[in-house]
Amino acid sequence: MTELKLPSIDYAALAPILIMLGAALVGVLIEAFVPRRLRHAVQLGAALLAVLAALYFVVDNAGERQITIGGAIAVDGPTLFLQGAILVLAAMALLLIGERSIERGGAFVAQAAVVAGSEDDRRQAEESGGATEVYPLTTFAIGGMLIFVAANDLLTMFISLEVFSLPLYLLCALARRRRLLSQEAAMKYFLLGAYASAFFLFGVALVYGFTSGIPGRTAGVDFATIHAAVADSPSSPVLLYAGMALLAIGLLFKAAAAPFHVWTPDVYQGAPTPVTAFMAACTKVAAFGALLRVFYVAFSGSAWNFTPVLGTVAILTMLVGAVLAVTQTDIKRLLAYSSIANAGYLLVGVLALNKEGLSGTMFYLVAYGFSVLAAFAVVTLVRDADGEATHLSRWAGLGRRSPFFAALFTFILLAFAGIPLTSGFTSKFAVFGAAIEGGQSWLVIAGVLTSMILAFPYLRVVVMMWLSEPGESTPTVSVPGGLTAAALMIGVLATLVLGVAPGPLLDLANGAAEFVR
Amino acid sequence: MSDFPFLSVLTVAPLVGALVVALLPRSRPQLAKQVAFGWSLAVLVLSVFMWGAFQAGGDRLQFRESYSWIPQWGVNFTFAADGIALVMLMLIAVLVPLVILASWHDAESSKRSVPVYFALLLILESTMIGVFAAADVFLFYVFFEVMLVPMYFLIGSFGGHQRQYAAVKFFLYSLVGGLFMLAAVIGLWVVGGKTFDWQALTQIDMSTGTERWLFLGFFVAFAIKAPFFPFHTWLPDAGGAAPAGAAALLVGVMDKVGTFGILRYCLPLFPEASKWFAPYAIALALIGIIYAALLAVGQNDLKRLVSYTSIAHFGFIGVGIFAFTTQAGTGAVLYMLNHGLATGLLFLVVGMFVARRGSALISDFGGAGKLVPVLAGVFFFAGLASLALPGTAPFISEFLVLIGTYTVNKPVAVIATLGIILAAAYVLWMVQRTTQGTLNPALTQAEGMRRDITLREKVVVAPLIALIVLLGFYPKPVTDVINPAVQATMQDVGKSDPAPTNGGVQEASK
Amino acid sequence: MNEFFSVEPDYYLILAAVLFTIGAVGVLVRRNAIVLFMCVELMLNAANLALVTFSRINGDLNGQIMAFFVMVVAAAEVVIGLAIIMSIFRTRRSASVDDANLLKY
Amino acid sequence: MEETVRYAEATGLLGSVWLLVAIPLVSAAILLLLGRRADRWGHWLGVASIGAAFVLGLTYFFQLRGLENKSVERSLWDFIAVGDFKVDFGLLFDPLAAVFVLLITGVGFLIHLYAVEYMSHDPGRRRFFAYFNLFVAAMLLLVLGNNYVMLYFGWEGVGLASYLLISFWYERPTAATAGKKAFLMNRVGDAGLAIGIFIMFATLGTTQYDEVFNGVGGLAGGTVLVLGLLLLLGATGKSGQFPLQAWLPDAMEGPTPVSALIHAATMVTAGVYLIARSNPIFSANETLQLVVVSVGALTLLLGCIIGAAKDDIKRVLAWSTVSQIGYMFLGVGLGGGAYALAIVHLLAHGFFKANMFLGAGSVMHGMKDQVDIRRFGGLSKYMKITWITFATGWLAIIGIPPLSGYFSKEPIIAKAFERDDWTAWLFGGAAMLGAGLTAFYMTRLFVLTFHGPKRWTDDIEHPHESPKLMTIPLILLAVGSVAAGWLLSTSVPDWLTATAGLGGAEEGEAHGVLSHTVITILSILVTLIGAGLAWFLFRNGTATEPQPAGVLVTAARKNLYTDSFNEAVFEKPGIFLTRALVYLDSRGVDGLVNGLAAGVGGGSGRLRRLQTGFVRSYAMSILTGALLVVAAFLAVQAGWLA
Repeated sequence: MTELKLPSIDYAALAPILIMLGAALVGVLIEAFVPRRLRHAVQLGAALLAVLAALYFVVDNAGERQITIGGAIAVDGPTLFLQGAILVLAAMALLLIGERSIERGGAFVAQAAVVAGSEDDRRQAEESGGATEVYPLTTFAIGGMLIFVAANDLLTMFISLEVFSLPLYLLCALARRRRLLSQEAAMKYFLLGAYASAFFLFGVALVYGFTSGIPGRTAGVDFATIHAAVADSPSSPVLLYAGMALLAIGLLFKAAAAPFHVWTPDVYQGAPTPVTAFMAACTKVAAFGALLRVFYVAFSGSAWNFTPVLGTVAILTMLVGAVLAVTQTDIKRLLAYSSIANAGYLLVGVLALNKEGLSGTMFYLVAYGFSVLAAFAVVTLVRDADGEATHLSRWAGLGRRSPFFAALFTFILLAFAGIPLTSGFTSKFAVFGAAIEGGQSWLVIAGVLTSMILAFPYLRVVVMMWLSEPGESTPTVSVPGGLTAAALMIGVLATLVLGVAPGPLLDLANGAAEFVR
Repeated sequence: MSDFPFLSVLTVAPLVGALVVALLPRSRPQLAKQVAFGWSLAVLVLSVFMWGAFQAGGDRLQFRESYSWIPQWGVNFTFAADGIALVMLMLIAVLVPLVILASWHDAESSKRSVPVYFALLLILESTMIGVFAAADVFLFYVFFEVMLVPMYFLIGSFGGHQRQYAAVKFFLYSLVGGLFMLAAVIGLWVVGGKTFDWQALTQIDMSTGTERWLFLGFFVAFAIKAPFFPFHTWLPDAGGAAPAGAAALLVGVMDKVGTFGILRYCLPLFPEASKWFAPYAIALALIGIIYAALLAVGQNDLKRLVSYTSIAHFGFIGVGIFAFTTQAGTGAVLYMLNHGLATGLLFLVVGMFVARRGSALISDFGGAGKLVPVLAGVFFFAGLASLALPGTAPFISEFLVLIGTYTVNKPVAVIATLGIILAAAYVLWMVQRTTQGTLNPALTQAEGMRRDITLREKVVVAPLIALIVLLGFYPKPVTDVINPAVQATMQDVGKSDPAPTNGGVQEASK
Repeated sequence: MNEFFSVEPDYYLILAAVLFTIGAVGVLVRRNAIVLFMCVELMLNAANLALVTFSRINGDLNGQIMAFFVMVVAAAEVVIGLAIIMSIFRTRRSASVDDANLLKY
Repeated sequence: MEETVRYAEATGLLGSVWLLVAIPLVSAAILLLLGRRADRWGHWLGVASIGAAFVLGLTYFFQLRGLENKSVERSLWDFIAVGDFKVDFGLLFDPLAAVFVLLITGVGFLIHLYAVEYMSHDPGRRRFFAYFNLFVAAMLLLVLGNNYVMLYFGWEGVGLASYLLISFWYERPTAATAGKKAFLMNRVGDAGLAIGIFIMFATLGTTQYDEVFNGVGGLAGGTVLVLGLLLLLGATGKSGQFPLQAWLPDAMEGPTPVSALIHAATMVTAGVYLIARSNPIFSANETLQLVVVSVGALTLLLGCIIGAAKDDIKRVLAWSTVSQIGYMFLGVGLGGGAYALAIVHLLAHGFFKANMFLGAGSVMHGMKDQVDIRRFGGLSKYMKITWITFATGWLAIIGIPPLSGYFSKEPIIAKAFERDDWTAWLFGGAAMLGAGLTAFYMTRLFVLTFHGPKRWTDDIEHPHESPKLMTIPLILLAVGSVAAGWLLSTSVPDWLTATAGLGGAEEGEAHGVLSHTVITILSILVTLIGAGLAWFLFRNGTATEPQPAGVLVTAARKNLYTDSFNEAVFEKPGIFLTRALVYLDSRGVDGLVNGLAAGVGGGSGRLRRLQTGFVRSYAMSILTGALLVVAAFLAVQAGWLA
């Protein structure tokens, strides 16, 4: 035993993470000490403030390249880029979460413990202000995501996975209306999420076993060790590949890739819409951030082995997402399948396994996050007496009733369909270009073919909104409060700007596209 | 004057106009129409100046402008026009004001926003100009796709029977083609060393396999757009459902993007593959000529019928392009222009009939010439132009295509010539069932049929008729512009015209 | 690697694998949400066992440290999981996961 | 290459030869564009423009006579110039063209004049004259063009005018259908002509007459044959020759002046013009000539036989036209000096047939538009002028000396016998037989119309002679019918020898299988027998209802089943094919597209069901996926995959 060496800690590099986690703790304290009527404002303010502060430090850290806190956290280009992306998208999601003017009390249940469907429940749905616990939960989740994309060893990755997953499970259960669905979503998400993370963890164990016996190194689960082990470990490669597969399963689950996507439609539909938006945008960034790091840094030595498998998964994902989206009748489910298909496109970018693939995937994540947040923002606005009207048939003729919002949503859908001058096009271009360059033309062709299928459901919504006559039951579009309006406009503008002038963000992504090892 | 940034201004101007029109209050439809019409006229004037500034026989690509757009990907706003593009731009500039004028009352009947209709028309004009003016493959692709959006809404929101189905089909079908092209565009970009500049891309070398795949990607998109058999079934639906003005632009201009794309992109960028695929492309085109003509005979809907005739005409264009001779190529490009004028006219006149009768079914007409003789006369003239009667512009182009094809491929030319017989059949059969024969009693009941052609309608058809006749007798100004561009394209492909088999007569006798 | 341990640790690994499999299959075959959840816990513990075994094989402490972390995480997971399951149970008076079947297709 | 054909540049007055085309064209445009505003005076403008063209034509004709090289061309502008393909918008005024110009404008003027009165009660008279002028312009362009593309231009132009005029009364379904039929069948011929032009360009690199004629000698025999056959196809279409003859009788749906001018005197002879013009091509291949002769002989008999069985006065004349043009084809097919004979017959025919058509029009005018000769009879007393003028036409066509038909037709018959093998008997015999049949059916027509008992329908009381505006052209044409034959047959052949390519082909004294004198006597004899037979049979009129008849007559009444053939072989299968394709397109091609979409939709609907909502089945999916992924990884690692 040598003497205990304390690892060096660069607090500045960790500042965003620390701020978010700190803010979450502060949120818990606020929950305890601030009077009820002020809580909402204070919590929202604190959370937003924390996000902005964290964002400030992310920007401040630009150019940083180091591994700190004993090899647990890597602060490098991708980390900072993705952390920035998560923070910006999370800020928008917070705006949606904090909206209380569309529906009295916001989208969240006042007391999750009230039995769903009971008299109390009806009362809380009509009158009470929503629970403010959502803010600390959200900030915890954000903090977990920030660690997740920066994690430089598998243990940190596992823990941060849980740190951001557990609050999300809870958030899913907190819908004000249709609580049965909400709770069911939460349970499914939780059980399956835990199941998948168990796979992940077993994968960690196997990889750990694989790293033993490398000349000049001790066994461990940090990526540098794994990378070295892939190159020359004396252990059985079965451990490596089984471990790698199980790790991939855990991450692909979060990324909603087929066949690990099964939770997505149910959870997206059942969860409160702002939470769905948060998951669709930020979880995706976090999951792919981790995937990128694992496969680009730790396992890059065996790229030849995992690309065919993951490529098949990518194709399956695109296909499942696209084909199943065709017959969906609920807008949130439809967006869920769209999100699955997009996971497939992102995987294409990941599998390019080159610098362009890295930057393209990161670009795609940001662009998609903005669009999907805007899309769900519109979903929160289309309501009738029972809350959100998510069944597609109810959207008929929406374009006549509220042309402005219908136009915004149409624009978002065109972006999803990959029409040029939207970020949907530029981002697809980025990943497909990288994939062809990386020699993965087959994935691009699959991507193109599934895009054709996927265009149909989007177009069906457009047809519904514009070309169908409004029916008696066409819901109204609520006038959005300032928060939702802000989130929506930011999302739409970003979709447009990234479609018309993607240059600056591309530069940023290109500049960031190098992992520290 | 030639330093003036014609192409970018032409692209942007209608867009600005569209914004202006869209922002006009819904309650002032008249003003919206006037502004839109005036705006399109301004575009026309500018285009005429551009035509004047173009130096036939000068550089292949003129009016070149380039602005950086996405330097990370080597994407530039590069505009440039060769003779082919110039002719198509001119066609757009001429057609759009007339279509706006012809659609004066179209939007009102649909109970939808009038300013939006005209704004969409102007957006469409902008994107169509952009697609022809682009000299950057990425930019071209952008316009190629974005072009769908205004047309989708024109068909879907303002169309007739089955408009939803038609609009979705149009959009999806085109998008499918576009996505194939996207894959090829990306591939080309990677192969070509991360540049989208058209001129740079013509210089690159690639393996035979790559070239063929990329060619296919582009070709499928263009074949759907044009449309060639068997990718044509969207057109009768779209053409049948679209409002007449939009249909005129759809068939008259937008579909030309397909054939233009083949000339501008497939041939110069993938010359070897073009030659390799030429027999197949010609076969498709040839089938299209005969097949679509026969189908046109069997139609009972005027707009669908005209759509089918267009498919047949596109077959001629396709044959002309892939024959790889100067005559056939020039004929094909000229055909693109003339078909735009003739079929544009036909669609607009059909629209006038439909507006009067409230139906596009031929069986709802019959003997209409008795009620609206002048309109029927114009209809007949448009039909004549469509069947390429000498004295009308399409004759020249059809003749050039056939004669140019004959010199290199006799059977193809002979079979294609059968198409001119079928053309006479469908046009005359259409004219007979619509305007001739005993008067359909129901027709006299229709309010609109009591009015013959109005002054507004005369103003719409007169320029088209004049152009068709003028170019039918004196096509030289246009062929002189087209010819160098086509010759350059043929050089790209590495083909030259065959000498007369018993040549030397010309030298000997004159 | 030490000759003495060359066979024996493999038994632990096999045990871990068996436990993991039991857990994984248990999730499929049991209906009660609590039992399902216990199965997941079983999988986590199987992983722990594997970690500790590898740690022993490798002769370092990393695996054991990880096992501690996992235990903490598992505990946190229990809290969340039980909260969710409880709230559903209160409404439905049933802990069968098959009863929660509103979201589908 | 040896240059045998050379045209001089038109200078001086002849430089304005384009006016011939321009004047009627402008007049037509004015009449069409001014619309009803020109209703009151439009017809006079129409007549005047043709009159002016005739005067100009005469002037040019005399100018041309004074020139040494009797062929001048005038290039107006570059019509098409693409690569090596250069086409002049150019005109050629040579003896052949001049003859046609005079025929077209001269006879045309008279018929225009006649039409002023004939169409006076028709509300569409202005439109009629516009089309009529358009026709003249197109026809003049056809004969004046100096290259095949110009010829094609005019060729289709006259087709258009013909269509417009046949279906002039478009509200009648039969007229509309007849017009369409005419245009379509013409287009079949046009397609042949077009391909012929392609061959010229592909082989010789030009379509100019002089260059083609100079170069044709160097072409392979097969090429010349194909080229000639294609031109012949064009000619048969335009001239109503077998196998494209069916449209011409239907074309009688148009107003009678149209039948006279277009479907008798001028347009239908364009095929003859084409072959005469292209004689260097046709002379270059004997097989080709044989085909032309065969077509002519076959058609002339066909026309006679069917004409003899028809009861519609205009249709009889129409079939007669078919038959007479058969003679002309026979003539041009025989080649050599017979070219000129064919042209002479063409000109003479222009006079007498126009005369008879106008006469028929005059009869119809007086008989309330009755056309059935079984419903005429004894009209000689009521329409003296019409009767006499028609008689001159009748005698002329059957070839009674010294009327024009004798001078124009008899030499062709003689020429047919001049061939030096058994075909002389075949073609000469056919021509001779045709002469007899012609005499028969024309006499039948004449007798039934003007002599014998009255068989009028009840609503007719006093048939009246037509007004002067109609009779004057009749008289003038009658004079032509009488006198033209001798004049033309003595002057035109010499005149035509100056036509580039036509001259020099005249060989020395021919040795036929029969001497010329014998043929002359025989033909007159045959004519007299035919005419006498008809007079004898029909002197007492005929039944007013159709009578049962033998096989031949029934067949002849049904146009020898040629229409049935067309219907069975082209029309019905065409309609069937069209219907089948419409079905195929919507169910097959489009069905495939929609089926693909439906397939995706169906697959989606079925796959959706896998999302059962049971969390355990989701877990199952994850576990299965996990096993597969692990297995795949291991398989890849072991080298089993990829």
